[in-house]
Amino acid sequence: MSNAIPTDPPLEIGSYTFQSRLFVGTGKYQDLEVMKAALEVSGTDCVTVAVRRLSLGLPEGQSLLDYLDTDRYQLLPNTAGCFNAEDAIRTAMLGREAGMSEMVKLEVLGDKDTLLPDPVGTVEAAAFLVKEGFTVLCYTSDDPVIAQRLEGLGCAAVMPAGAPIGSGQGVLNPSNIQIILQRAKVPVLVDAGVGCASDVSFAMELGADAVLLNTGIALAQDPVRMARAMRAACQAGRDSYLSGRIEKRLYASASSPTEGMIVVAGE
Amino acid sequence: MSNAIPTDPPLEIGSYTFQSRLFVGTGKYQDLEVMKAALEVSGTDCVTVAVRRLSLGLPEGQSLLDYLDTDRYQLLPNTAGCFNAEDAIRTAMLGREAGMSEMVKLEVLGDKDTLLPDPVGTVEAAAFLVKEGFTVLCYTSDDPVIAQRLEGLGCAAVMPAGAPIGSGQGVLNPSNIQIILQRAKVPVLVDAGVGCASDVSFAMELGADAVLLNTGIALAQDPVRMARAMRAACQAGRDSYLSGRIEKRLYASASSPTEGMIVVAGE
Amino acid sequence: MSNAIPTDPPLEIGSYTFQSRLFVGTGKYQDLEVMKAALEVSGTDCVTVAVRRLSLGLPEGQSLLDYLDTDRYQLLPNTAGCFNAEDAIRTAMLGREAGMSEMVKLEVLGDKDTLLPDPVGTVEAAAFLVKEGFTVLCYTSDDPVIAQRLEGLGCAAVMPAGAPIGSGQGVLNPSNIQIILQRAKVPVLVDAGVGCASDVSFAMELGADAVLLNTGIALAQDPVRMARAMRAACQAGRDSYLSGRIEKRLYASASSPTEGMIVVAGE
Amino acid sequence: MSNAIPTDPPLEIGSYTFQSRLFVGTGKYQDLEVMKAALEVSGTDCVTVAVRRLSLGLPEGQSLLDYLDTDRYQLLPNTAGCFNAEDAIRTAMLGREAGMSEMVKLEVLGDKDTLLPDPVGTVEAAAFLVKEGFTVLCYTSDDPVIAQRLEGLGCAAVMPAGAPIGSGQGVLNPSNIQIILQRAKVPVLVDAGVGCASDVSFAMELGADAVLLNTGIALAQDPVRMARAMRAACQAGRDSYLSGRIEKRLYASASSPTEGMIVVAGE
Amino acid sequence: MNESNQKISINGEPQTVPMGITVEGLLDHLEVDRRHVAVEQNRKLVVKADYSEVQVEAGDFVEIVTFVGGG
Amino acid sequence: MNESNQKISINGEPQTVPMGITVEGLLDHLEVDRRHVAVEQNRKLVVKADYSEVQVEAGDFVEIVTFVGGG
Amino acid sequence: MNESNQKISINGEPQTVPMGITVEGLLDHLEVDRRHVAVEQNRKLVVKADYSEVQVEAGDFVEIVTFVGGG
Amino acid sequence: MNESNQKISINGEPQTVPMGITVEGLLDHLEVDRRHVAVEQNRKLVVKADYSEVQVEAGDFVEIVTFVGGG
Repeated sequence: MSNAIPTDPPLEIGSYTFQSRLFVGTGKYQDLEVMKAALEVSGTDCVTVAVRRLSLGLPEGQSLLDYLDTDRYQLLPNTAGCFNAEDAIRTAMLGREAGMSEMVKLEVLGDKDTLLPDPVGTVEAAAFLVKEGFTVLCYTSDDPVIAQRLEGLGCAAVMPAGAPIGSGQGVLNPSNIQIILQRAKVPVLVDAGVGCASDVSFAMELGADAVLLNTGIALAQDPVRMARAMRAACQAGRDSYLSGRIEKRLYASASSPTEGMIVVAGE
Repeated sequence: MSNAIPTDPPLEIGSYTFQSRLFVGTGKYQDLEVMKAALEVSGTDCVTVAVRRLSLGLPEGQSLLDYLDTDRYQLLPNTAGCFNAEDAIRTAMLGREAGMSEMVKLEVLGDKDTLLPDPVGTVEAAAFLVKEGFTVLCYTSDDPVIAQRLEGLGCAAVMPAGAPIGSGQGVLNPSNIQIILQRAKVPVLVDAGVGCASDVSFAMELGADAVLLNTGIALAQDPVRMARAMRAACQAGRDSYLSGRIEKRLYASASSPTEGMIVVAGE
Repeated sequence: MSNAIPTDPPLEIGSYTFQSRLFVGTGKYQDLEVMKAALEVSGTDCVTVAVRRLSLGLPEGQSLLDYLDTDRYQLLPNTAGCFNAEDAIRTAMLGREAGMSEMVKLEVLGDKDTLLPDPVGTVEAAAFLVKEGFTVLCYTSDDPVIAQRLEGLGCAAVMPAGAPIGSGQGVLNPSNIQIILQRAKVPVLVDAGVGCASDVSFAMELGADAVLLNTGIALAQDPVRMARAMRAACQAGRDSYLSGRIEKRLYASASSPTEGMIVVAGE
Repeated sequence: MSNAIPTDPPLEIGSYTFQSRLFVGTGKYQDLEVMKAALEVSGTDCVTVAVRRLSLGLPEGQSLLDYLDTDRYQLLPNTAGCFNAEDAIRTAMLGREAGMSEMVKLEVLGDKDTLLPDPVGTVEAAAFLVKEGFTVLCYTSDDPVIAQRLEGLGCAAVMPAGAPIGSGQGVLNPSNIQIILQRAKVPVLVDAGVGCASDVSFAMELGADAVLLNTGIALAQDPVRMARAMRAACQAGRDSYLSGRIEKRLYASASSPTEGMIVVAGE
Repeated sequence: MNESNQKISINGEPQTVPMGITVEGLLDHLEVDRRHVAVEQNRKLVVKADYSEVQVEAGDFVEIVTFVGGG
Repeated sequence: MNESNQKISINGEPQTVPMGITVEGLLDHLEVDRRHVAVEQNRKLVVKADYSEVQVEAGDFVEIVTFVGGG
Repeated sequence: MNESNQKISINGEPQTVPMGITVEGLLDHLEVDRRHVAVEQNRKLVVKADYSEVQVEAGDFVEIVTFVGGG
Repeated sequence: MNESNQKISINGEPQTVPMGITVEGLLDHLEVDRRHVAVEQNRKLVVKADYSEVQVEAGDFVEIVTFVGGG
């Protein structure tokens, strides 16, 4: 039937395919039960994880992996906490070995206060990892120049920050995100800074291919409900983007017909 | 289980109860088939309709009511197009008789360019209709003074405009909506001006009890998909509001642990 | 010479003429010396004053009027603190008698929390005072419907609030102010809510004929410097409005020539 | 007297001192007479110039320098149009020789559509030029990481873009500018993207030490008046910043006293 | 015009209807689908219960309204 | 109270003033600076031209206002 | 320390392990769950296929990492 | 071409100038206003102090720049 909604093709990043356009982090949850429930409700296909030293002697069943259904979720190891290319590369190599997947979320950070990326180190590490065969999803600032360079280096996806990690400010500079989107040929994920559902919908309406978030869910007072909010917001934003919204206008446009009024009756 | 999401009680307006917090208009669709599909997909329980002279001689099966399942949708007759209290009252009386329900969406408009409400006429008509036993859902500007007055007169719900009808600008003055919400004891619906999913989520995150929209769906390029967007956005915004979002901060807050890094290894 | 800046004609409100487009209130200063200095620095021609019971027995030289050069400033008595038309009318009549001028800043307030105007009472009092021969400068919300009505009643100027009095939020709804300006034939002054210089410049750039403010200066940490800021901001905004600003564009436009570069040299 | 406004010390960049905090470009004017008049009215002490091949055979009296009073204005040669460090360094060296001053506005651009800086090339060129003894005023994006790095390399001033050059969008990401300002120990100039007076005031209110602009004046319909606007806006924003503005609040705060009302009289 | 007919206005248009006709009869005469319809006679609402009793008289202004799409 | 005095309310406060006093006299009696002052008697404005004719009577509610700082 | 033992660093902590032990043996010795684990020896990644061949030597810096929650 | 002349590039354009000419001489030859001018010879800056000593040679790429309007 003509009113059927066309199917939205899945998101492809390198050779990986995702039904959900919400990528979710696994950090900062009050406990792993809550995390597990939130991830399920979020509908995500892909979760980020950090690479850290094994805690020797941790009792069985208490680790992150005991709570992650790896058949269900694609693991996306990150290089969080790395402040130069070398550390990020080492971490990415370890993550690939541990995760048995080529995907990496590359982060080379500039400083501890902003956790914004260091463009110089990011470019260096991205070039290396691409050559090493990684599928690099690259965290970057909202700088259109660097986004384009990272794409040129062969990154599978560029992931500009909406705002600093965990800051909950939403998309601070929609103009930059728009420019990135208009010029990118690889998927663009808005990563970081998202605090609430409307932030996610807004990012998707700009045309982002997906949104990656963590703190917005994990530190909400009710993370599981917020996960549900984010799932719906992501779908809503995607549909809204694809639907061709009305133009904004300063003045009004009546919803009800102006003919057939009784109010001229009897005159 | 502790991670179950608490149930959100349905919205009550006067003696009416609604599961969906999205109210949808029936005007401006390219055809009634599209409208029917959009309403279904929107998940709404309540649709607005205008009261107009019967077109004598219209062939059977071609009227709005042939496309509206009145068992499924509560009809909410409006007084759209009325520019003074007297006309609005007449229209409301006719609507009640035609609709066999006490609910009315009262609009007394100020002028044709903005379609913003006339506060003086609105107050006058609201007072009359409340006394006549109507359940008045009153369209109003975002003026907190008038919103409070309308509540004091006995309106069952106040419905401030986010922006002029059909303008698609979203919630232009969140401060005013916040003040209205903080002081209201009756449901507050953001009515008019909403253009896209994030507008709806944003309104619900402010704490609005529901959103009423028409043009945003009806004139989107794909109204049915936009209806789906708006449904999800409404749920997302509601959940986001109820979840207790993270605070906004200027600086970052790491998502991944800062301990257990390999990068101090070997030093 | 062709590059001379055309003279901006003075602002006319009723039969009154003002060189400065900044109107300044006299309330809330820490002391009257500071107020006097701030008013001088502000360059204003017109100051608002409140009408209050005379404090019998106040020592000479300690009253507001001992610090106001009434040859320099046009006094604009207000009806602040009045919550209905009757009180506002009484206050306006007393103010006229005390001030020996026909100008009144009419305020009929809706409630004490928002100090936003009551449209119904405002319309009633404005109609009365216009008939009584007053030059009514009418404080109103940013509602374009009421602004137009007040003009229709004969108000000499309409003065929409940018934000609640003393809130320092700036112009919360520029769309409404724009609509008011596009339709008004009398001067429009943005009155209330202005907190800093850029708020004033922004209001003037929208096309406001003047800005009226009080708290933004009086409660700044350095009121005299802030008065200087506001004066310059008002002139800056007016000039900016009259200069025909560049259009906004998403992408860049080079400031330096693209020809004559050395960087193709030697190739 | 206690109400005197404290003097604002002049801006110091390296060993250079400026009374005006407005830096103005010399490009894009319709003719050099207009430019000359605009610069005078702007009150600037420092103007940017581009380094380009001499047009052999240009009649005397027709060049930029015939219209620039170099006793009045400090010339700030830029490296506009350079897309890599090497070209920018060559251009800077030529500019120093031509200008007989150590100051350079370093730009290493990323691409022609955005004219946003290339962080990698910028860092490389800045390091070199600082070592060569230049006083480097470095154009950069609003990325706090790069701004801090440039300061660390010895740049005399960092100059984040408010928005792409010539785009007139104003300060798109005030959060980033705030972070840059809070961490910088050298002067921070907002450079590029400014379209109108309120943009300038806003940037200065964030705490910027100065604003550099060109297109906003040069392509305004009346460049000379806009120059006057920008001068006043810069002073207004600076004063507003230094004055300690009132806090923003959602609700109102009365300007007129609540005591001494007549309206309780006779009760 | 037949002597047993009268002129009235229906929804702003002149119409000729039989003398003595009730609202009920008028709606039948016009073949109006009664779902979600309301009737005014000279600006006064006629409730459904009264349709069979209220007579339409010459010169009456009758409004017959229903619901159409609106927001 | 002296028999030649009367009680009135001035600005909401009870006051005792001479019988037969005019508004003019009252302002003198109170040593009021007349710049920018206005007077109401029982909610009715007394214009300056009438000060010397209008008499204050027992029980009157008199308001004497001036300008104070306001926005 | 028994002569058949050697000192190495594991995840930054000094540890004593048998001489001649392989990475495979080390992971057994430490009772490490091998799911999603990776190993570095002196900053050089040891791939799983090499676990049974690579020997740990005295003074080695060994890193054994896994996944934890992160964003 | 006269034997005492040589071909060079000035600002990207081929030019013929006398053999043995210095930068100083070249600027005179071109009637260049020296205010705010700078010269490169084969991508190497020639400072003002050297104008009278540095000789222009056949095939040289010479750049002579000045300031123009820019932002």
